[in-house]
Amino acid sequence: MGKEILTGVYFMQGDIACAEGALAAGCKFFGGYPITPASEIAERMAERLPQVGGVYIQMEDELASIAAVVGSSWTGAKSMTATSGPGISLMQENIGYAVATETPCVLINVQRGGPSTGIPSIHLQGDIIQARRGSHGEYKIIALAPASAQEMFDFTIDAFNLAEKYRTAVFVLADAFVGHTREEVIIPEPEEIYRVQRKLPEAGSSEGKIRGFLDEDIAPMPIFGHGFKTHVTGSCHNDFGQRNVIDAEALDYYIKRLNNKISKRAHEIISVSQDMDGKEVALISYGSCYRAAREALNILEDEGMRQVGSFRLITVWPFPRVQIQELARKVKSIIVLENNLGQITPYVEAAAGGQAEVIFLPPRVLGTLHDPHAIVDKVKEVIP
Amino acid sequence: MGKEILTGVYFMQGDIACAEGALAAGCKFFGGYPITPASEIAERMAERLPQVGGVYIQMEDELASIAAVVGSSWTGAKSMTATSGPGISLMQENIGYAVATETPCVLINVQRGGPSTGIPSIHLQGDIIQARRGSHGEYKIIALAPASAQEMFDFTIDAFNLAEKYRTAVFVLADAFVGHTREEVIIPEPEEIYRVQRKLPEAGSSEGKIRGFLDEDIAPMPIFGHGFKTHVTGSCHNDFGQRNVIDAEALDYYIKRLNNKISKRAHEIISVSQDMDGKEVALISYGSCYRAAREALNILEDEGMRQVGSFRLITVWPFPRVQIQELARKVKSIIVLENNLGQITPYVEAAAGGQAEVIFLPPRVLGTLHDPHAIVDKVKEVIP
Amino acid sequence: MSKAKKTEIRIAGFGGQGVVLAGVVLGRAAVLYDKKKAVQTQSYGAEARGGGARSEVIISEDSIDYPKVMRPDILVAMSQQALDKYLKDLKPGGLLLIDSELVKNLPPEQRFTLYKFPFSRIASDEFGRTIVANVIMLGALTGLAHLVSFEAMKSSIRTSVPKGTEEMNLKALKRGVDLAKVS
Amino acid sequence: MSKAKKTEIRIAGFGGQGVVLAGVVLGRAAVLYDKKKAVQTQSYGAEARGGGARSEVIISEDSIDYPKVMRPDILVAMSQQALDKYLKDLKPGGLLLIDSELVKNLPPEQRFTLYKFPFSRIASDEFGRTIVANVIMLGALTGLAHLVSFEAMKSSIRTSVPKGTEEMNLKALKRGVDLAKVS
Amino acid sequence: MKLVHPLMKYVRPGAISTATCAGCGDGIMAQAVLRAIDELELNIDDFVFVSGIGCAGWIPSPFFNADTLHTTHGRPIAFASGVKLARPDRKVVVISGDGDLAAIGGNHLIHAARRNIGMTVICANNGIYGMTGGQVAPTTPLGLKTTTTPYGNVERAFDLCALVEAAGASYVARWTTYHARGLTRSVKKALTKRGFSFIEVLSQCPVQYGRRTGVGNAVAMMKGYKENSLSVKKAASLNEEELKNKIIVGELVDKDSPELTEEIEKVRRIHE
Amino acid sequence: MKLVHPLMKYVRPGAISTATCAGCGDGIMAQAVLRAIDELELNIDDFVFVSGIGCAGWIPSPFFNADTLHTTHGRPIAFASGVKLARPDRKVVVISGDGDLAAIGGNHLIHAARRNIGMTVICANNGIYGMTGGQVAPTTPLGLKTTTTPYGNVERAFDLCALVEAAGASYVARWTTYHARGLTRSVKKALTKRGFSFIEVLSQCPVQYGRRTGVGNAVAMMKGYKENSLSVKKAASLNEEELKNKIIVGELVDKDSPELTEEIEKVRRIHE
Amino acid sequence: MIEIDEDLCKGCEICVAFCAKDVLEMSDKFNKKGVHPPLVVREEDCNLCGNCMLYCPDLAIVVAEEEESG
Amino acid sequence: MIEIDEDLCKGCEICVAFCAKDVLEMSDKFNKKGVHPPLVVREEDCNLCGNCMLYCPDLAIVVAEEEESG
Ligand SMILES: Cc1ncc(C[n+]2csc(CCOP(=O)(O)OP(=O)(O)O)c2C)c(N)n1
Ligand SMILES: Cc1ncc(C[n+]2csc(CCOP(=O)(O)OP(=O)(O)O)c2C)c(N)n1
Ligand code: SF4
Ligand code: SF4
Ligand code: SF4
Ligand code: SF4
Ligand code: SF4
Ligand code: SF4
Ligand SMILES: [Mg+2]
Ligand SMILES: [Mg+2]
Repeated sequence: MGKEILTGVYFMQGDIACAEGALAAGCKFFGGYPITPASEIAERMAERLPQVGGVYIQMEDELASIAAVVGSSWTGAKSMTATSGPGISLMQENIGYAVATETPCVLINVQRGGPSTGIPSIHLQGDIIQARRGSHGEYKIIALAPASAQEMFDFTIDAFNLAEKYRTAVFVLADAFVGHTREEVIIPEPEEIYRVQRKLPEAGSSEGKIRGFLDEDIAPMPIFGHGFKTHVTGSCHNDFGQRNVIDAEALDYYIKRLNNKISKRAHEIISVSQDMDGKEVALISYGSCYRAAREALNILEDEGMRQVGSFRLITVWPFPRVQIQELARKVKSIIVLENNLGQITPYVEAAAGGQAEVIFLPPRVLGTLHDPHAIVDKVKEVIP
Repeated sequence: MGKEILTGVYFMQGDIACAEGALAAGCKFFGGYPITPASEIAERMAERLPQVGGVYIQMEDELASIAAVVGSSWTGAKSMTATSGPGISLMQENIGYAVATETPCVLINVQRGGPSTGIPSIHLQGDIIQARRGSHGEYKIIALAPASAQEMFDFTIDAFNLAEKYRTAVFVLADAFVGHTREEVIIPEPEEIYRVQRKLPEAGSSEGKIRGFLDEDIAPMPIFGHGFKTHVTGSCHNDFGQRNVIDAEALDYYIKRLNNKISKRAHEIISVSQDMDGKEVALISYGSCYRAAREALNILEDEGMRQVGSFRLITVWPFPRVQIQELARKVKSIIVLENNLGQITPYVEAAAGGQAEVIFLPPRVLGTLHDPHAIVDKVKEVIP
Repeated sequence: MSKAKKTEIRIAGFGGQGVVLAGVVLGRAAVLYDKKKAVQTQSYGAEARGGGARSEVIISEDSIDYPKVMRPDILVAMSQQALDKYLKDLKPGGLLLIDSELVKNLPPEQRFTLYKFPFSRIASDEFGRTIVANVIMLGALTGLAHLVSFEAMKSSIRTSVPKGTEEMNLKALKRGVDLAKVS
Repeated sequence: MSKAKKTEIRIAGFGGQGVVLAGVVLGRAAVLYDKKKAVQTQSYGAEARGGGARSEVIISEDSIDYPKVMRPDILVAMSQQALDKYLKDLKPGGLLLIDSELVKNLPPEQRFTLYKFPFSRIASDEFGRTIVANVIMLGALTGLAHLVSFEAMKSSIRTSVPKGTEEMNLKALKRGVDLAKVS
Repeated sequence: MKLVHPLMKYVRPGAISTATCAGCGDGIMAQAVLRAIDELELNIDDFVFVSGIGCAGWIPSPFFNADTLHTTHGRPIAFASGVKLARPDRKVVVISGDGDLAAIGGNHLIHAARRNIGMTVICANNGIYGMTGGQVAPTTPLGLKTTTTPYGNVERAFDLCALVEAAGASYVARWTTYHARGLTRSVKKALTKRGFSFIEVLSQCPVQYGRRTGVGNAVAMMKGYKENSLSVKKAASLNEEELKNKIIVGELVDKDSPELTEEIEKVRRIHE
Repeated sequence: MKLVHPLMKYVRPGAISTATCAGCGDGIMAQAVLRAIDELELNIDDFVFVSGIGCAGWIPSPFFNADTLHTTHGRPIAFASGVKLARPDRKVVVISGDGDLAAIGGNHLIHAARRNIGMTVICANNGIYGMTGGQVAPTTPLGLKTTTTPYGNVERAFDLCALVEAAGASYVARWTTYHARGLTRSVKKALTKRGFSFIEVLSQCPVQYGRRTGVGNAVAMMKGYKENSLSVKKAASLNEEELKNKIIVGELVDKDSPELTEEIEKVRRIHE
Repeated sequence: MIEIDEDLCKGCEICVAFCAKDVLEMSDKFNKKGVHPPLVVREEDCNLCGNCMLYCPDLAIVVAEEEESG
Repeated sequence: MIEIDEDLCKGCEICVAFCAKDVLEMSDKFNKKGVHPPLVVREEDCNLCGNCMLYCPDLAIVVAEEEESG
């Protein structure tokens, strides 16, 4: 035991850093199924979890993986799975279940080229909206988008903390590029790592009376094995987990509470990084695209064009609508960089509401990083 | 044989009308799995398909159902499945496969209350974005939203025609309300029913040379059993079905062609119905909400308020962005009616681009039809 | 232009009492045999057994835009629970029809026209099958409210009930109509 | 502010030749033992066997924003196919290192500095294992380009190769360094 | 004097009235499970009951006043695996329907048996999809007319016990609701068995099976179970023809092999 | 004189060079299937080959110059069912890996066997996930160190043939690539058998299994198959202890029962 | 003794059918659920075998040895 | 006669190992794939058993009866 955190400097693949981040966050359960480009996370967890007293299991498929993750989380374990788009597609039903039952868990999606089997080893940001709304019904999730191996470590820890704090499923939207790239990763000392632990009800809380579900103040979680006689269900239920599968009023309450839990706290969950003071043009990016945005800004700076800044979504979901509304009031143009055909762009447009021009810019070849020079060229079209 | 079309007047549930529409369109294969509130479609197909020389199969689950549907479509059969949100969630991976392999098929989603198991018998428009982007990767689909039992019949025929014409998966986004409501349904004479049949390559076309895939002009489909020696794959492939799972350029081509196939024809696919001439306020609605919009307009008309019109999305996807852009230029306000927490509203806002005020109005209680008076009240807030 | 007058009917009771079928029979009678317009909807714990069930019908001369019953003109309560739950929605002056065998506590206020008959008891005692209570009720409703013609109702029943039970059900319908006459 | 000069290296060949590992060893040497910054990326038909494989490394004194090689300063071609595919990207004046046993057709133009050694042949004949060709190549590269120190390379190899094969690989590295000296 | 049902103490307050139809066999099964726990004098707080979607999924949920996990359709065993792996000290019991466990959930069933993970799976086999209205199940007899086989079922039914045995289960038994006492005995055995145990229970669905298909009401169905069943012992002496359409009841498998979570624990010990 | 390989005529032009690693058993399997078709003098245009994702999924796709459907991971049997149901006159052959057919795809496998749908399923069992880099499979031997069982596999492997038999298959056989001739014979039998037929083929993965786990190269692995296998006949006379770690090769099941699409056709006839 | 909780009863008649001693009969009154519950009509014949309790799907029947009062 | 298509060969050595007559040997040249293909070194010993052809995973070997030419 005791090798939870491997303090030091490493030359590490993003996937491996992600696994190490999970362990640093206190993850004790991994249920997964191999898939390119996420298998390395599973492999690392298979090696490391037994060293720290945790459990690794390779399930028969992805549906079972997320199910096992949710089951284990109900025993109190910090739990995760890691897969790529096809696996996420298979998990959709049980992702909805995790959200509906307010089960803390972390889902790593190392995105690859699709639709369908597509190209496994090529990165695409193809699953951004899927993360938000791939399961049926009306619900909300949290998603973070790392841009480097170091962030694979850092954001995975953040994801666990958010999951525990808000009792919900949290996505890390990585991609094949971030997952497979090897870079320097610095792992801090154990005491420097901030960890959140879910609230539990007081021991001996009387059965059936624990407000353990659908509580906007994020109820303590009546995990199994403590005599709480918990009733967990993905059917419509009330604050006490009691099922009601008849009344629209009950459904309305069930949906709105689950959604409000996140949306009312959006301000504290949302994380963006920006250097937009006094700028005219914003480069909005997330995940690996941010690397290209940065390089483009380096070039622009070299050329003395300082009117351009970066607005990066660290949390893609909840969507920073208010922040972009503000941004749109300040700038002339917003260039949205995505390695897809424009998934968050309509949401940016909706937030901008016509206050600023919104331009979508994909890489010339989907599945590659943007050529920084192409970004620079687009900026120059905007600021002639 | 021969009872494909039951011409006449019926008092029919929407689900049954949907099944009859499928048969009228020439559907010969149904693969499904029971689920409330869609089971009646399966049950009707089980009874009717053998009567018309078709095949009904209840598969072991929804994953298998859509797989069987795609498999059968490759033999040339018009094929469909019908399910509700949880089933659609399970089908996500293979929906992507259907799109990637350009397989004509019709997917009926009789939406119910979710997330998760939620309330099976209550209608919600919870799966609207899921239909568009529930599978991983970058792709496009077509989706129609019926508002009555009659339209369950009519739109199902349209869905088959679109599927055959564009070689893709087409959704019918019904809901528990439309599916379970019984109303008058008029089934026309066989010769009045317009049916599209997929193009096939010329017999004897030489192997491997048929541009059968990813062709923007919607290639003929080299179905099985005709000696075409077809190679179908959901991996990245070129116009001839040949796999390439290495090059980003190939992925770029694969994705863009599939997407362009739909987006370049958006004008001919998109269907909206509107009476917005000279109006100031638009009620945007789709599916069962349209019924409430109509009633609200009746009331407003009675009250002499003729500045309000209806803009209804018959096809929700492709999204009528251009049409809404135009609308926004003409009206002061747009009220978007959805039985959810606002799924297409951001897309409406994005299209409106600040030209008109966009107001989202859910029913007071999710899972119910809007109270027409609540719509009227909202209109009166907008036009004081 | 606003539509012609619609009548909104809500029939409520236990699951298993056939209240959904009752609504269907009524709607079908209106549409197929009386050439009116009708919409029938329902609510029940679809993936549950027992519990409450509710069936609603709107009948109109004109096409029906809004298909949902909001304030019924007629409420049929086949259980105490149904009455307790839905009475408040009944339009003032509306018609309230109850199964007096199963509904014992009637509310005091009299802002509606009340009819009560022991449908279940009659079904159980005279027909030996509690399940026909719903058809007896439909008979009474036909007699009282004249939403659809008796002929239409007969035809609708004939095409709605399981094969072999047509005669019994028509008898039950008649029995209900007679109840209404007496009252 | 723009960043310090970066060196971009592309190593390409068949799957199974260990070109990915070669890139990793190089990157690790730079980061862990020479305290530089490095990013290593790769491309291969991940769910395929055989076919082409490619590994890319950027080495820099400064942190690396853009992690992708666009125009390599150095191209290592371990197969004919690799050379044919990637030569066009090589920076004018760049360094081209090839396995002369496997790459027979060299392009005529000489806008780069070419080094060629029979890595595979040496690996096969002298080490009895074709697979060490990549390490011999790394030795040659270290000797020719001085991207990382020989010591760093040795440490990196020691921690990267399968247990039990360290000595053979260090020998192979040395053999490669010697090749470079001779040239 | 008002008598109190001895099993009522295990029932969740507020869930006393079961959610099943009149005469549904699931209520008899619920009691058999509770009775086994009662007779073994186990603490119900040491259990986690996991179920899927379907009428049978409501046997423990919310009825049993214990930790209960009511999951998605077909996945209870997968969820239960997560519970057991993370808390091997819990008694994990899956109770669900034939459709749930053997149609959509068949893969999890065979893999759990293969792994020999320490849990008990109790399958309420009513030969139909009860909750969704009487559609054919992979356990429906040949020829039966269901809502999705209006011309008679043409698919063979699974022999679930044989399947689970072939997949590797340590304990396998079959009973019917008519055999409520034998069932109780088997549940007791299963709950104390190391490894994966499976009990198939033929349980009448008088509404979607009995009424719809004309087979009869609850009483008729239970009488059918009585008449058509044979003990394992008796069956051993009969030939295939004689066994046709018979229900073989009793213990079918009882053997010992390493249990998954114990094996995982051994690996973990290496690192302590 | 340049000799032409007699099976080359069945190979898709442009796909002649197989996409497998050196020494992969999948190439031997591909040939055995083509040879069976050749020897039976069947027309390859009457076939539809369906495969999933994995190295073995590439055996027919795009290699066989015929109608081929390369599907999603785990689902080929479900897709193939749609093909067969809609075109019962086609010879439908599924060729895929152990992970594909028995891990993620296990449910479709047992249900297809239960239905006795007329198709042949050939499983390339290399005991590992080859394509994704050597992770444990439900067919991996106990104790083996794979990339996801670095301390040795603690999960028992499926006996796939026993499982499929219990599910109801009409024909079941097991071979290894060493037994390429027996395999060819069985493929011929399966292709002409009414109902669901299943052939398990132990096929060496020298890269992700042999090399990574230290078991050896392709030659060593095939020699292992040779040394550790026993015919069904020989095995019948040995006890459990003697059979431990042995591979029993040959035909395990060959029986007759109604085939699904024929039964469906009968129902359809009623309406003609 | 034997006790029936009428309002838990759903009227399935299983108890009546499986009582070997014919102790029970369905009553003709309606309970709160709108169904007819059983009645103990020949308690003297009851041998306390417990079958009715074992089989009642709704825990509506309790059978117990008579306890000495006092 | 026996013929090897060197460029299809991936160098797995199966043919060499399973030839009971020791007819084949691996060569030391590299083919287009960068591996060593086998060579027919003792054709006279070949009994045309066909094993090498049966086992070659890459259809690189053809064995055939010598046809009478003319
Ligand atoms: C993914 C999904 N598919 C389908 C359903 C609908 N559904 C609910 S229960 C059920 C079958 C129930 O059958 P069984 O498991 O045998 O339980 P029973 O009701 O017969 O006890 C189905 C198909 C669902 N809830 N989720
Ligand atoms: C839904 C999904 N999950 C996971 C994968 C990744 N994947 C591709 S092949 C494979 C396993 C292959 O194993 P097997 O079926 O045994 O084939 P082999 O490569 O060993 O021949 C996996 C897990 C995928 N493509 N799709
Ligand atoms: S439908 Fe059948 S299984 Fe479900 S509760 Fe009713 S009787 Fe029981
Ligand atoms: S990884 Fe294994 S199974 Fe896959 S092609 Fe290579 S040797 Fe064959
Ligand atoms: S205890 Fe036995 S004898 Fe007494 S009423 Fe019950 S079943 Fe009859
Ligand atoms: S068995 Fe129970 S529910 Fe059924 S009639 Fe008897 S008391 Fe009522
Ligand atoms: S045909 Fe037989 S003897 Fe001749 S080379 Fe091949 S394996 Fe050897
Ligand atoms: S068996 Fe085939 S691939 Fe292998 S060495 Fe011989 S010729 Fe080459
Ligand atoms: Mg069932
Ligand atoms: Mg495998």
